[in-house]
Amino acid sequence: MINYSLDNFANLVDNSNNSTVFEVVFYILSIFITCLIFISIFVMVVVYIERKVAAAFQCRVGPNRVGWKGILQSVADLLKLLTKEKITPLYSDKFLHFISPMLCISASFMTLLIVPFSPYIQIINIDMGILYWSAVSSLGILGILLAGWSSYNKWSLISAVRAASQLISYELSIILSVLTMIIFTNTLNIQKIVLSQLNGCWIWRGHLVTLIAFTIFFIASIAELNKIPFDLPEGESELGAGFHTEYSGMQFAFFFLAEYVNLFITSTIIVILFLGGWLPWHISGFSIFNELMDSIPPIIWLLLKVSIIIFVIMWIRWTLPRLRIDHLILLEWKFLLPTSLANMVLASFLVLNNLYFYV
Amino acid sequence: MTIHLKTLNEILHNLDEKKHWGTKEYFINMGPQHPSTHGVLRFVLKLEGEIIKEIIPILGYIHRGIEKIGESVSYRNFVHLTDRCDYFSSIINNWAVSRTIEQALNMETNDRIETIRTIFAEIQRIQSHTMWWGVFGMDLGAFTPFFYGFRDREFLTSIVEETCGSRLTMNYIQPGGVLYDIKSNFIKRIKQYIQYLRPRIEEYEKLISDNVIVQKRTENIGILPSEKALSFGSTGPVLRASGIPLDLRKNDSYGVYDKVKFSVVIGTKGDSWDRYWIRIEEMRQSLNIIEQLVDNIPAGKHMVTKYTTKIKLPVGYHHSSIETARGILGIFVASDGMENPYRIHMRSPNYNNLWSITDMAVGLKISDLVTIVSTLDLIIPDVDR
Amino acid sequence: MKKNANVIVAPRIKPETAVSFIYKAILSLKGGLMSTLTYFFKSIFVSTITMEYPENKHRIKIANRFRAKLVLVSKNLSSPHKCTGCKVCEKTCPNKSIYIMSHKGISQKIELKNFVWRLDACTFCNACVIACPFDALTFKNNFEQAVYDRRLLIYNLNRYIGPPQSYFKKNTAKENDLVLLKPYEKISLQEILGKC
Amino acid sequence: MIISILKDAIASKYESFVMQDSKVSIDTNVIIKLSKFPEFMQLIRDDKDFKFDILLDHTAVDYIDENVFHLVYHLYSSSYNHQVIVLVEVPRDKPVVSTLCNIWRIAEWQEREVFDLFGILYNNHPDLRRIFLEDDWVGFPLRKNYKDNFMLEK
Repeated sequence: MINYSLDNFANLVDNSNNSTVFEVVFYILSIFITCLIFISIFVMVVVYIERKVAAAFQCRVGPNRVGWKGILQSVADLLKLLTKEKITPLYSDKFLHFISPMLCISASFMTLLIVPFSPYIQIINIDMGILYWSAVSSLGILGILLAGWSSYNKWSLISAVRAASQLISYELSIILSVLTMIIFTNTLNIQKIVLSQLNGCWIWRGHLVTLIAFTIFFIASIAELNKIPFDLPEGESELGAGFHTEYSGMQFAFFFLAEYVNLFITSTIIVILFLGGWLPWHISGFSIFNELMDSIPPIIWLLLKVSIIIFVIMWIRWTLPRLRIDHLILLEWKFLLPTSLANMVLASFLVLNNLYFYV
Repeated sequence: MTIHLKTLNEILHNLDEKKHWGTKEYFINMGPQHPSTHGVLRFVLKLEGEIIKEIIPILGYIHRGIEKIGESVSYRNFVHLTDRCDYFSSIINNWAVSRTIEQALNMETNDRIETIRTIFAEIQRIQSHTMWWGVFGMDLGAFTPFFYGFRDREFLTSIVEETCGSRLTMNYIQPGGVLYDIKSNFIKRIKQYIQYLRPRIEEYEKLISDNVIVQKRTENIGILPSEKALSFGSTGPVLRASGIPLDLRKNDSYGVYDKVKFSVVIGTKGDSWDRYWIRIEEMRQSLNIIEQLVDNIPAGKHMVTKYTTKIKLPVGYHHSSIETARGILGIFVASDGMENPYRIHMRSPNYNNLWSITDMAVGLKISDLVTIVSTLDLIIPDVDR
Repeated sequence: MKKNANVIVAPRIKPETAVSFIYKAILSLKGGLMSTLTYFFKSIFVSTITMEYPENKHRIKIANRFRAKLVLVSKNLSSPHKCTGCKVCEKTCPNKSIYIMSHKGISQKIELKNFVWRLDACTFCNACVIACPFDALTFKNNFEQAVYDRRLLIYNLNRYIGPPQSYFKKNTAKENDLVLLKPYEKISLQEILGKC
Repeated sequence: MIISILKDAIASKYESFVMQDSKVSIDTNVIIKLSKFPEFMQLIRDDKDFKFDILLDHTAVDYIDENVFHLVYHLYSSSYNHQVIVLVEVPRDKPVVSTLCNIWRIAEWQEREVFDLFGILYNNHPDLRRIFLEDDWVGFPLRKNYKDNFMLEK
């Protein structure tokens, strides 16, 4: 068994008591630029894959004109969005209209800070990482609400109100199922949550309780991401394009970017809480197999698990129809919330009596 | 005598402006460029939050004056104009005009012509319903059914193209016959298609009908009781969903519909679910009809008159109606004995089905309005003509 | 008629208890997800249903009867066409997209001078082809007729006279444009007969 | 065929309503006197022998030489599956009839269409507006003497 240490490079900040201002600024800038590059590459790849996956579900070919098999399609799209004119509606609230895409994108960028790609690659390892994630990710709602409010478009306004009611209610079940998992892991630190699963993922070890928590978390996170079947704020056949109807060019791209960054981060959190994060897959007893698995770098493991989650989200997205707004609220308040509360009680009962698997 | 000629503006400024506190009703434009009004139909909705208080349909964005054009073209040439009305059942529209003319002239066609016409009318019904199924899925937010529906329509379109020479506006059924005889491999291909579509319909059921989200969104949404449906002049699947088995294929039995076995599908409650399920079942019934007919198409000519013969209807009123994929299409001709109709009028099923929405959708949400519009299956060029 | 009308009644959704509803919901969602997944693997490993248009130009199958371009049928290889200029098609055309100019020829018979066909007004209703008493007209199925100027859609079927003079006055014709304007090939009877 | 039998049946039952002499010579339909028109429609809908419960169609024909409009009402019975065309003659200079909105709801919009294209006015109609054309359109296109600048000559 490998002992993973928690000395990641982010700890440099804590050690640099005698570093100059220049060094700190350089450090922050380098983090920002790395994040930006990672995100833009990641989003381009995911958008390409999503379009290909959607095409496969619909018996189509998908993008295949720009580059080999269309792999440069996302680059072309990005260039198009960059060069497009920024249009502000005449009677809109100019300041809020300008600021709301930024709010969305910055909220999702800030959550990127705590994502552990491997034991050594993490920007900041704060002790209450998971709490930080849930606090910051819900800031994005503000951006959506303001975008709909400031657009001077009634459809956008309906969309914004829908978004607010949907996101705020589904935030509850997300936090409750995170709390359920914290009862098991006994820590808020994300690296420690991962390391607590060295002997097996929580989804196996926690009986039915973690399975229920996983399902609730999964459903609620699809709702948080505004994907079908919970894409009411964007509801194409009802509201046109929803809160980003009146946005074009880079401002629209910000919303788009934020959506995909959120997709990545939420699936990462699912992987970390339930599927063992960057830990390799082991079968007890097969030492050769386990060594082989250990030789694959942790970042590959994480991205692999995340991509499976993202594929399932896409699969659901391209199959199911949309819920109605009252069914959506009903599902949360009458079904998911009571279940997750009961689940939490059950989890604490399990943990107090040490009833989960140790392997 | 009291006649008030209002304008739309007067209606829109009729809001209760005194209310300052609390929630306020507001008007919103749904359309003409809205993804789920299926064309250039415009609804002005009076909303309270998301709940519809009043709904005012506004038409005329694609009004081409086909009835006025019809007064200046010959009877034969009017046939191809009907292609442009309800473009998803264009062959059935052609048949309606041809039937009116043949009735007025007491022209007798042979069995081959009638059989071919019936087969193609049923093909059009399947085309229309598969397409509708895809669009219904899209309106509810599932994108994938749209492509499946289009795929199944496309296979049939290529079969039709081989015989009719066109994909959408066929101009196939003519007064006194059909434009071409059927292609030699038509029977083989249509049999293949029947084999192909049967499992696909099961798949449709799996993907959409069995889906719990769809069931929740269609059940008890947009209820149209039978008395209201009759009063609103709805026909076709919309009326049948309310429990009235009015199907001109049975009741009037034109073509060779009296020689084939098929069932009329009716609903019980008249909600969106009934309207949905009726169309799914009608696809199966249409397949049955085609299957019974395609093996024994009698021999004969495909056109009993010369195409170039000028048509002059006797003086008087001539009328006939036909069951399209969406309801009863009536053609009314007032003739003065000349080559052109003195007045020609189309009783379009979509125009008459549309208006029940002003009663059905009140008190429901925008999402429900989308469902209802989708289950009414409106073709806007046919509404406006 | 109404007596033997057998009727199928649409089924209603059965009312469910909460537990059986959840069970049914999960089953139904699973059914839908599985049916799309089969298509996912089918289109990855077997084939998709869509075609890539300009690449499949040579393989694409268009029905022989497909109506796209009106042409005059030639009698034999030497003579240009069978049209006698009788104007039946012009009268039959519902949109007045055919305009025929005829004149008296050398043998004192009426001959066709110009057969003008306006593709921009044509609805491909096939009335002219059926009405023609000499079988001089037919529709070819080459559907790729997009041009950059609407005026180029006015064809002269019996002999190519080029676009109207005003086209050249307004646009300084480039080399590429002139390639687009070159006369299309004459159609022999054999070619058409071979296709039918 | 059904129409002609029905016509005789209706004509014998509602003798006082049916007008046999018309300015336009049409022989296959029931022509109703204008003064008794809405009552007749109500009666024929509720009559147990006929039960015309659907107003399938309503349109008009402009006979400019005879100076009349013919209003055409197409009735259908869903229980007996028979249909009849009822004609109402309206003078061209004063084209006013009463509405059928209270009897069939669909009449409201079918009458709006006829108003839009023929300029026939309906008494007590709840919402008489143009339906296809703009509110400020001049003239009624399906009248035979209608002319505007965009019309092509035949």
